[in-house]
Amino acid sequence: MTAKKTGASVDLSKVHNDPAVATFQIGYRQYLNAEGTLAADLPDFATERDTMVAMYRCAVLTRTFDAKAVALQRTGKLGTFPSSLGQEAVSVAIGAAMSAEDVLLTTYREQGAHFFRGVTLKEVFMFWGGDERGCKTSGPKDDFPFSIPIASHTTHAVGVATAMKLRGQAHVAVCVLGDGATSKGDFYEAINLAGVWQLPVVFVVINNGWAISVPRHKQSSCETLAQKSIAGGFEGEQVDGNDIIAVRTAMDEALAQARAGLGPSLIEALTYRLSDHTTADDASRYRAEDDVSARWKKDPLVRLRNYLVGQDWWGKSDEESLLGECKSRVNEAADAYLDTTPQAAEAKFESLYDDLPEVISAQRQWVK
Amino acid sequence: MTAKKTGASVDLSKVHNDPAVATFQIGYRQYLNAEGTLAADLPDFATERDTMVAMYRCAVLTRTFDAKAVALQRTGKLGTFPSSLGQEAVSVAIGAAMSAEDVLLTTYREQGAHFFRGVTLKEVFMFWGGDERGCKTSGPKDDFPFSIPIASHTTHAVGVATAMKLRGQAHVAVCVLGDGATSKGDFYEAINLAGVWQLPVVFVVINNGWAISVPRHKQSSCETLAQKSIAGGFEGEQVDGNDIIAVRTAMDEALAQARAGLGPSLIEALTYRLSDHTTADDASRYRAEDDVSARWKKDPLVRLRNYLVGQDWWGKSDEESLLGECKSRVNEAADAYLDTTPQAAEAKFESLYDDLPEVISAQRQWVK
Amino acid sequence: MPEVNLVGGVTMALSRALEEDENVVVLGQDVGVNGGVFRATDGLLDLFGDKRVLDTPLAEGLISGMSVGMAAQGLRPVAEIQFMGFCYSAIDQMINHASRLRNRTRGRLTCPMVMRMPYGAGIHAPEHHSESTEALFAQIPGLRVVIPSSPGRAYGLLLAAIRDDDPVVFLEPTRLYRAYREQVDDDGKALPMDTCFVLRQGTDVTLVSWGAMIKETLECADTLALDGISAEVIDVATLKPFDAATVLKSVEKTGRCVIVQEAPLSVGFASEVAAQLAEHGLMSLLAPVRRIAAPDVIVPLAGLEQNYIPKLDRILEAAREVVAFS
Amino acid sequence: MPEVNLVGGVTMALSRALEEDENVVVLGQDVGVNGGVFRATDGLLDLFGDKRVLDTPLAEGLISGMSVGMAAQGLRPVAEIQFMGFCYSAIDQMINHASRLRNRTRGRLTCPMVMRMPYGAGIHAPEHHSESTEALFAQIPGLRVVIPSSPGRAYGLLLAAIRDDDPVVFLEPTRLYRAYREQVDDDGKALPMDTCFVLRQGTDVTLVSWGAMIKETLECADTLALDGISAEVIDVATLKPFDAATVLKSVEKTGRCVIVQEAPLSVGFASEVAAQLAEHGLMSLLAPVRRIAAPDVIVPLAGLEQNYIPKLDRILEAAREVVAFS
Ligand SMILES: Cc1ncc(C[n+]2csc(CCOP(=O)(O)OP(=O)(O)O)c2C)c(N)n1
Ligand SMILES: Cc1ncc(C[n+]2csc(CCOP(=O)(O)OP(=O)(O)O)c2C)c(N)n1
Ligand SMILES: [Mg+2]
Ligand SMILES: [Mg+2]
Repeated sequence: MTAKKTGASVDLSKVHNDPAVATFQIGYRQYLNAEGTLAADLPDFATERDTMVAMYRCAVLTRTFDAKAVALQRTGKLGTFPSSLGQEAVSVAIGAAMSAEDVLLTTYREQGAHFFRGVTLKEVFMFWGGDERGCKTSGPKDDFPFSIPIASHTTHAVGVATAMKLRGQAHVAVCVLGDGATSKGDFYEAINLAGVWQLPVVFVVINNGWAISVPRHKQSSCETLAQKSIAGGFEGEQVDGNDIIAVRTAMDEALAQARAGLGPSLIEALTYRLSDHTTADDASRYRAEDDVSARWKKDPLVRLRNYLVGQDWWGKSDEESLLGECKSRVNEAADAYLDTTPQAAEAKFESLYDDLPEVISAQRQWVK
Repeated sequence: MTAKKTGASVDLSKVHNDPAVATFQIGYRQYLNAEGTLAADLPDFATERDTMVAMYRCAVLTRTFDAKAVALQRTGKLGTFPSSLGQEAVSVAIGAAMSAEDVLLTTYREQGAHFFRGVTLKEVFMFWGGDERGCKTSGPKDDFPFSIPIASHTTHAVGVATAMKLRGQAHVAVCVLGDGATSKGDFYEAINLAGVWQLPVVFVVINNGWAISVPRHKQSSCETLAQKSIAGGFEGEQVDGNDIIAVRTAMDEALAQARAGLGPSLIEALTYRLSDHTTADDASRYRAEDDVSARWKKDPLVRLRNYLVGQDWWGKSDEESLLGECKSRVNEAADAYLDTTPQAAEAKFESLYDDLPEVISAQRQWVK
Repeated sequence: MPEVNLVGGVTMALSRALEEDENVVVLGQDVGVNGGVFRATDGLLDLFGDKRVLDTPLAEGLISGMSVGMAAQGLRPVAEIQFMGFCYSAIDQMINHASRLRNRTRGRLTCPMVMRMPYGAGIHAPEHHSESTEALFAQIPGLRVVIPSSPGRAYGLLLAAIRDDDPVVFLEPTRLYRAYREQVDDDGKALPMDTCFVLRQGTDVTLVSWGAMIKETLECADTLALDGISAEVIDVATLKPFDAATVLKSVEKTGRCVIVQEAPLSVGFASEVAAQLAEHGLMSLLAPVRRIAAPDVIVPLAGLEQNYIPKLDRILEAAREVVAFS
Repeated sequence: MPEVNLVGGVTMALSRALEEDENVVVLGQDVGVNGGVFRATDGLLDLFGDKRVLDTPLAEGLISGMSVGMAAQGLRPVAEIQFMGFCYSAIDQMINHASRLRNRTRGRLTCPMVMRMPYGAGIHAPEHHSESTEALFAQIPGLRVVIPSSPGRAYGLLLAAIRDDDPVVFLEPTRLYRAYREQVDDDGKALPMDTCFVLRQGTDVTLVSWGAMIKETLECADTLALDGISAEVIDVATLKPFDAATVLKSVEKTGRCVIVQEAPLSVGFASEVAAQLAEHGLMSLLAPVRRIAAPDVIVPLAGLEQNYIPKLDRILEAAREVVAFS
């Protein structure tokens, strides 16, 4: 099905007695562009070494984890795994901007954000290794587990935000979804409620260009995904998702707005999925290698490292020791995961109900 | 839950390096205002007596039917009925603008559009009287029956439009829904597809101010419902839904655009539900009588009649004979409906499958 | 003691729950100033205010999904879906999230929510307003499915559902909403959600039903009594988890069983009851089990609905047949 | 004759249907250039072009709803849902519209659509990728529900489903997709959708199953044969409408029945099979009916799924028990 306009000539000049009962515009935010030069004045946090280095460290950790997870899957030691290669900046910036009392709700690709919030590497390995205990995470206790059914967590987010608002708490629900997820009705039902109840919620659409094999332009004809927020009655903006400063600033502002009772925001972060969709996917079936290599030039980690180096905060030895540290942390976690005693067969009956009905408990013998 | 922004002071000035990667505006269209004066130059069809009178006749017929249906329900001779009192202009204009080959998909309140397209009064009585034969209508054969589950017909509409486009037909699917329906995910999934496949479909949101007891402003914080189209990547506009000329012009243009292969449109028609939600509802529980009486001043029928009279196309005797004619047509249809032999109990087994499975057919004896 | 009908029992339980636990929140379409389309939430907004009684936009998927979010935060959302015919867009959340939030997080997050909805035919309502698809939910692990069939059980079971720490689908038979009144003490006492209720003791035949069909089932027992046939009547009440033991015990005594359901025959809950008998009660059975259900057709519009709902005489005939069987 | 596996049988049927009827249109997520996540539509875009094979946006409710619209226009949409765990947002359209479009318009509009989806556990996939909720659909009047369990039946039944003038839910057992190959003639012959398939004749016990569990069921029959026990194996194949007669006839002969299902026990399709026996086969039964099913728990993540799927030894034990029963 082609989306091209095929029409012949037809007079479409419209009478608009009032040409603008409502007007909207979508902005774009970038500080560090792909060339590493500054596109705008920097926010305060970007001048703080610790803040910036902490994010970089987590981004590198995420990438290291990622490579290990893919390797484990290839050798049959992990289930299907969704790599976040190339998207680390946006994920980490989200995690870094949030407070512990905020609640994070994501799809499956946001390892970076969860790591920053204290979820352990081992837990994430366990989840993708097929063990529910991986979702009993060490991060903030109310964060939601990875949500696999696309966009279904968006309504949870507004439910969480409703609870926060009813209690008068200055906490925020942060809901992270993909470009593909913006096609699903749940997302719109959620943003519409967020708007009408002025809920403390931030939606971050990570536009990585693909939903499995479907490219962004076949998912929607919208010029931007940020403009989806207009259907919810609130503002959206686009940011360079490979520019960690842009994402973090946008998050900081959105969180402040929500905490102040001034309602929801939507941030579209433009990035690129450098990997296959998951280890079960073969992206070469549907996208050209050239497109991908061009995107490597915008690698968010390189851009951030260059910035750190430019500020004289980071050198070769820092880099080497970080890589070594990440590698050993990841390897240790992988070993710990592989060494974990598998769940007992009966674990299926645990945590099913607060009070397991007798008739179900009697079925334990079937799995002995 | 209050939607008021409750925040204290917080600096929300945002850095927008590019303040406008996308801009949008929503226009408003009106020709005949409530005072009956012209707000803009008239389109051609408005200068054609026959066109205008035909719409007026159908609008009056619809209102006459409406009153009878409510009366029948009150005396136990009809099931729950949703009156379209005060919304006749938009409904009739939709029906009048379409060609026979176009396909109409509506919720339950669009009697006017269906009447204009040839559905009989008796058929609509039958449907609300609880008889499926009322959906085997005499109108264009591909029109959909009234759809009760809110917004669920919006995806049918894009399916119909997909079929038209795949076949290269210059036909259009017209999907009519309410303000409440814009909160449901189906609607957005449909408009998103319409945009990305540039489908020949027109969405008309009849904003009558209420979804049962929920007022428009509690349904969404959007300034307009027309702007919902921005999430689908195409244009929307607001029209005065009590101005039949405005609705009809907007429809004409939207249909022409779709026929020309130039994609979908969304029209928000502003009107008001003068009646209860249905005969099962008591609107006095949730809205003030004053609000309603103020709205009577904008009655679309009066406005249209004044216009006809002003053009010297219509006089007292025309009005009297029309009222008489409508009354007798409606009464005849009501009698025919009341006289219809009820469906046989076994009708439940008819039209269930093309080829009724033997095991189900055997259950006929249960309803003997 | 107040005399209430079934919908009154629901309102009384909601009011009590809102009062006793500040985490209870009622939400749904038109539940506020309008008091719900069946008036089940009538007066609650006035009593408890708009932070406890929330009118939502028109979106069932949202209502169920946001309830999951609220519940994970420790609230106890009691969501109303206006009619069962509109619950299908809420099913994704019930199956994929509500039912499994506790399990997939090994108890870190829980989902104490109730999804209430009117169900069943017989009130001359429009299309899609007469569904009985309780079996959809009764097969989902992690949920509880509860159906009251009297004002008192509406009160006691709804209190139990709201206090329960897991998600409960609570189906209210519209046909019984205003069918009759009975005295119900607003004593805050919940009824158990893991047991069938034996409404009448009997020795000759076991009649099993739930929801609105309890009426015809009781009438059947009355009529049989005139012939000297003693029928035991069991209201399943909680379909998930199903207390099959009570049914099996009864059939041990009677040897005969008729199951009455309003839903179409195939793959309904009656099939589960019959299956339990085929599996665990075979040696007790002195006659074939009979399921009396609607035919496997679309619920008709109002014109034919009375004839769609299983009629007393079909139940009677089946009961007489199994009693006569030898 | 080509040797194909089950997914190959699906592809072959799709290709044949697209070729023989220009109204057939394949749609879904990633069905185009990617050929579907399981490659069921591999190559079809190249063969038939982008007006016959449509990649849709990511929205299952849309996919089912637009299929209704397309079908009402005389097309024959064959929609793919990527995994059964994602079909729940498509259920509203299947229940409220697809199943009843013909009925509510007294035949004016019809809905010849197929909704295909992979289902079942055992492929080590992530959460929500291992569902067996066939009973959800099998209870809905107006639908047909079909499950092939071999490459040949995938081919023949899918052709029948696409040619049928009513909506069909077509469930493909992922565990069998690439389990083995067999020769399937691409002769365009459809198989009947109103009958069970007797895969093996036997006299001592009737084993009833469908979908992926057919494998273990056949293995059970093989193993029993070593002990001299002759098992009849029935593949239900079409769950709606259910050809109970074939099962009843078999049990008339064997007097004993074990039903094997992958889904959790309660209110699954096995309950319907057992109920039919309790109602119409009681006099034939020489032993209690046994249902072998998964427990009533959430499908576990991959770590425990092998142990969740009913194991051969449970089936064997049940079969031996009923055969020994006297
Ligand atoms: C409701 C639903 N439908 C289909 C799928 C299968 N699926 C998994 S990921 C995916 C694409 C998601 O794309 P996007 O939202 O852009 O996220 P990304 O994978 O790019 O991070 C699909 C279709 C799913 N998980 N959930
Ligand atoms: C999915 C769904 N949920 C709930 C209902 C019950 N209901 C019937 S009409 C209505 C309000 C619809 O409002 P709107 O879309 O504005 O249309 P209007 O009635 O004003 O014409 C509701 C909630 C329904 N029919 N469908
Ligand atoms: Mg993406
Ligand atoms: Mg409205």
